[in-house]
Amino acid sequence: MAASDERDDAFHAIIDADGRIEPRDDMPDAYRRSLVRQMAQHAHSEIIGMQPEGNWISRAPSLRRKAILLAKVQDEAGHGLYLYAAAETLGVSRDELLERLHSGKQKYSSIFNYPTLTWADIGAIGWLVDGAAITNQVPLTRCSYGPYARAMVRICKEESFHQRQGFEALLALTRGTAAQRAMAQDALDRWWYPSLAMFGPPDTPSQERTATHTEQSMRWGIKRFTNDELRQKFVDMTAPQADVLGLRIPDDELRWNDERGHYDFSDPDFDELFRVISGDGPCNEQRMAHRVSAHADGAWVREAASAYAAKHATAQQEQVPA
Amino acid sequence: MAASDERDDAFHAIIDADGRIEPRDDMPDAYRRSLVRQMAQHAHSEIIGMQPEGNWISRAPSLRRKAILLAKVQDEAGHGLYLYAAAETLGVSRDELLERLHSGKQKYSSIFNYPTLTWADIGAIGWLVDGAAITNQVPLTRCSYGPYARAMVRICKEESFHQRQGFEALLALTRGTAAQRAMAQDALDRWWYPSLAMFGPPDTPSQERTATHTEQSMRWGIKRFTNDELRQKFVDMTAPQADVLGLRIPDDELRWNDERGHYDFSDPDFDELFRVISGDGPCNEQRMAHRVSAHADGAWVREAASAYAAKHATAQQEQVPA
Amino acid sequence: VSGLVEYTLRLGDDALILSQRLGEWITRAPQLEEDVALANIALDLLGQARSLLTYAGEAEGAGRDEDALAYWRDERDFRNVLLVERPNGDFAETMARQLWFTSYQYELYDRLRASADPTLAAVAAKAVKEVAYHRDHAAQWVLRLGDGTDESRRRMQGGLAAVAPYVDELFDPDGVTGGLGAVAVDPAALREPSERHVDGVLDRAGLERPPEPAHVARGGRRGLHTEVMGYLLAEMQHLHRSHEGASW
Amino acid sequence: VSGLVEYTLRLGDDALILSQRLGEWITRAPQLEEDVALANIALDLLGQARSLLTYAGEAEGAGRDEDALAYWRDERDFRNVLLVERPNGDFAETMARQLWFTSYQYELYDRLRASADPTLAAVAAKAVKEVAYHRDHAAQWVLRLGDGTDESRRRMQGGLAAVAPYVDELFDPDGVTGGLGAVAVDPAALREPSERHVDGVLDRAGLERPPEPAHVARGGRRGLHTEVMGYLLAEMQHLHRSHEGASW
Repeated sequence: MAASDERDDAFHAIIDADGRIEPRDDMPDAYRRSLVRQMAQHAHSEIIGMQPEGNWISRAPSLRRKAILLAKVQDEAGHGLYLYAAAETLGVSRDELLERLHSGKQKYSSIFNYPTLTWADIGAIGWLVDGAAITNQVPLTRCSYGPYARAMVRICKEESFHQRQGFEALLALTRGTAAQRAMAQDALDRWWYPSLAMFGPPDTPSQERTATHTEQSMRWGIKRFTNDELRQKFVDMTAPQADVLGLRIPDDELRWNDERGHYDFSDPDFDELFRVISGDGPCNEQRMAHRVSAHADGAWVREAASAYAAKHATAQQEQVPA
Repeated sequence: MAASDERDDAFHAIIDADGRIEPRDDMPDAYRRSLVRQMAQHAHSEIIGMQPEGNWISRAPSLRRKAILLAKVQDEAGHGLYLYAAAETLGVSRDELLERLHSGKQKYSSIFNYPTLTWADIGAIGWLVDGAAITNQVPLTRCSYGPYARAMVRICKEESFHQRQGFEALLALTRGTAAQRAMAQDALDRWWYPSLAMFGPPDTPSQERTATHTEQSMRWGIKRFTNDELRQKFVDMTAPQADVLGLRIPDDELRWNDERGHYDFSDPDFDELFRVISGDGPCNEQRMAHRVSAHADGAWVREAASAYAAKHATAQQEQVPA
Repeated sequence: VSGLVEYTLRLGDDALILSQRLGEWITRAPQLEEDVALANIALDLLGQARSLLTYAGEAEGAGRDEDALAYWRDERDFRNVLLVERPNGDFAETMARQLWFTSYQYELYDRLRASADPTLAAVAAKAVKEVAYHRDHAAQWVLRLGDGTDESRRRMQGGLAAVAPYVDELFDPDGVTGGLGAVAVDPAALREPSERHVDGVLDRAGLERPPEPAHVARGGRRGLHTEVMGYLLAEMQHLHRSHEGASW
Repeated sequence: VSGLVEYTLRLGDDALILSQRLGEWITRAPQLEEDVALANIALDLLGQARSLLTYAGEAEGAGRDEDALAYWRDERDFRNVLLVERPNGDFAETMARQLWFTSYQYELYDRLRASADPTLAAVAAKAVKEVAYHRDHAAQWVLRLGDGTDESRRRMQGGLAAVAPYVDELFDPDGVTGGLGAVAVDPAALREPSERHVDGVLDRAGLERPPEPAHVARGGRRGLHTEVMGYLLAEMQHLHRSHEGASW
């Protein structure tokens, strides 16, 4: 008991000084669990997020765009790798986390349960979804857990590159033919509210559990802003960009509010968000089935690699005494 | 011995009178075996021949052409059914014949071991391959074995319809754009010699086994013309059609010979024919793998249908005494 | 786009896309008789599609014929229900899709014979006879598979579950059908008789209606398709689009 | 078409089509590291393809850029070997294809660095480093699969047999390579070192060279492809062709 308290004291001292918790430091179980869940969900989102974009690699409309998209999806796999590795510093293996994803025990971002129906969706995902991700993630570069914060520095740099590429892909469309412009507007119409929903439920005190959760995360230095604060930041950043693109954000309420110094806007349909989280989205089943079958189809390859590594480790050991 | 001779006498009397042998008539074993082999190979050719054409159903360039192609491939499946049924009158089941096809014991026409690379190949197959098939098959409507002869009447009528449609599909191309005309000429260039090879090896006395085989088939009233006679008929029929299409048959020797009253032409590369028959063609492996896997994938369906039929036959029988 | 054009495109696209999927079975069917039967159904549907798309083009009055509508519309402009664009899956899944779609389409055409639009009525009068055969074909197979072997029963039950999320959309009414009065058939009115037919077949086959799916998929009528649709169209349209203006 | 254009198209098409096939693995790889590795190889190949197609278009002088050549040529005008258009098969078959193709391509680029054509020499000098990594990646996997489990050994042996009919074409000389003198590399000269490398890997992995195939497939260099090629191109080109003249 006393030892436990001391450990907690050391932890809180670091947190209070806005320092970094490192893997060998003591930390409360709830902090560890909360971080594992968040990092795993983030990692899962990277790898499930490869699917809607991967859907257009074979059909990209120019070789340059194909190369950009391939590189982007590759980066996402890389992000998944960093994040699983960062989570492993908390004592949970990638295999365990993947098992939790595949069994539905852990979630991934609901945005990836929407389909990519046209090429413009690739631009919209880069611009809006990566834009929302960055808004969420930049504060995480100052997260209290060192390995997570460092992973986020690298990830945010790449995401911000992706976001510019997405914007530029849409710009090529809006400056293109009438069919291309229509494709871009249609993509914005479909991705706008799901992107707003990426920030999670609103900060209403009525939803006490969520509020508590956010509050605790803020005390621990894992979260720095509330959902609604982040959503506002995103809208404030994105609305002027839509003007540059010449696209209309599908929200009649959207306008600059001089008094607040922010854009006013309509909230997404949070009921839909909860439905999609709980499995009722257009692609939940497809994304999971794709992921699980890729994993199952690859089992024999991973087993072979393990068997080979074991054989050759043994062979080397046997050589030493000989 | 005496009984066997008498049976043979009856058989030969019918053959000599150019009559029809029917399933219940006595017939020599060699006649039966020869017919089974020929009818089976013919049936196998119909169903393997569905593959190169089926390859373009999903991509047909107009809905009208798609409907024509679908109907044609359907007819081929139907021809396969008639022919297997006709072979069954000789005491061999469709399952046995399919097993012989799948194990490689029986062959199908080598022409289907060439790929369909463009839409024009669909026209070329209709015009040339069905044209060659008709040339081969029209005499079979007078074949000495009744069920085969009757199946051929129906099949020839449909094949001749297919041949006209193939010609007409090519005509649309040669009267179309430059790209369409080039596509048509390219298809003729690739399908001409394989079509000539469909009539089999030349009638040289040096190939004694074949000559004997042909001779025996002719004595039995199964074959009415030699390979070279049929090949000449085909060239005589096809060369003027190529002129109507405005396409060039890829043979510098091809020209009308007033003296012979026939076209002169160059023989196909019979070495290639034998190589392709023996397995060394562009698509042998692909065609067989496709066929075998479709059959294997459908095994559970056929088993279910048998089980259902057996259950319900039993149920009905049980109802009778009750 | 007028309600009539929109409605006719829906009917035509359902037939066209299902025909395309069934055509994929040719040379791959479990037995030769099924190569024939599935080709025949695909052909019937293609015929319906051609009549309906031709009529939609005429009603639109912008000079688009059946091929312009089939080959030059993009994914977002196709109006078929999601059910018909589903990949074939195994034979049981295809038969589950056929059971539902034919039950729906039979009831639809049966009523559409009385449409106030004489062209739609004529198309329906011809098509309803074809679909009666398609519906029977599906029912016969669902019976055989449901009451065949353990494996076929398991697969048939799996096929029913796989298509379950796509059934409800068949019966969605909206402003288009509502606004057409006696020209169109109210899809909601087709639910009860279609379900009765399906339930009757499942009952005779000893099969269970699958549990309610977690997600009900809809959107096809507004051009919101599933990710497989783009690949289907790429394959179907590529050659035609590669030769703009050519005749075939 | 000049020999240089033809030769450059061959090199570019090999890279483009293999890149397209490897891209199909993304999100389907056996582990995340392989999603990264295969995407990386696909990207390198795509980069090579872009340089080569751009140069082919310049050498041709008809105003065709990389996209015109990738998206507007029809199947009969593609010049890649059949090996690279083969469907991926399982991971073992993909690695068997990679082992042969990278062994060939490494030896090719290694010599092409000394090409009398400075552009080809420069592309090769950059690419040979990439391909050295691709070749090593393939070799490592063939070792692991050959010397891993019984199943992986069986599959690896099957993969080698599946690609065997497509190997010889890599080393076919013809008038085009023969006529280019010091600009091109004689494909026949690449056979011995490529086979030596492959044999070395198979030997270390305890794998056998598959028996001689019944059929040796060739024709890609003359635009005679296999039936899968049309589907690959339909998917790759559909969107681009649907918007003629558009910029992306």
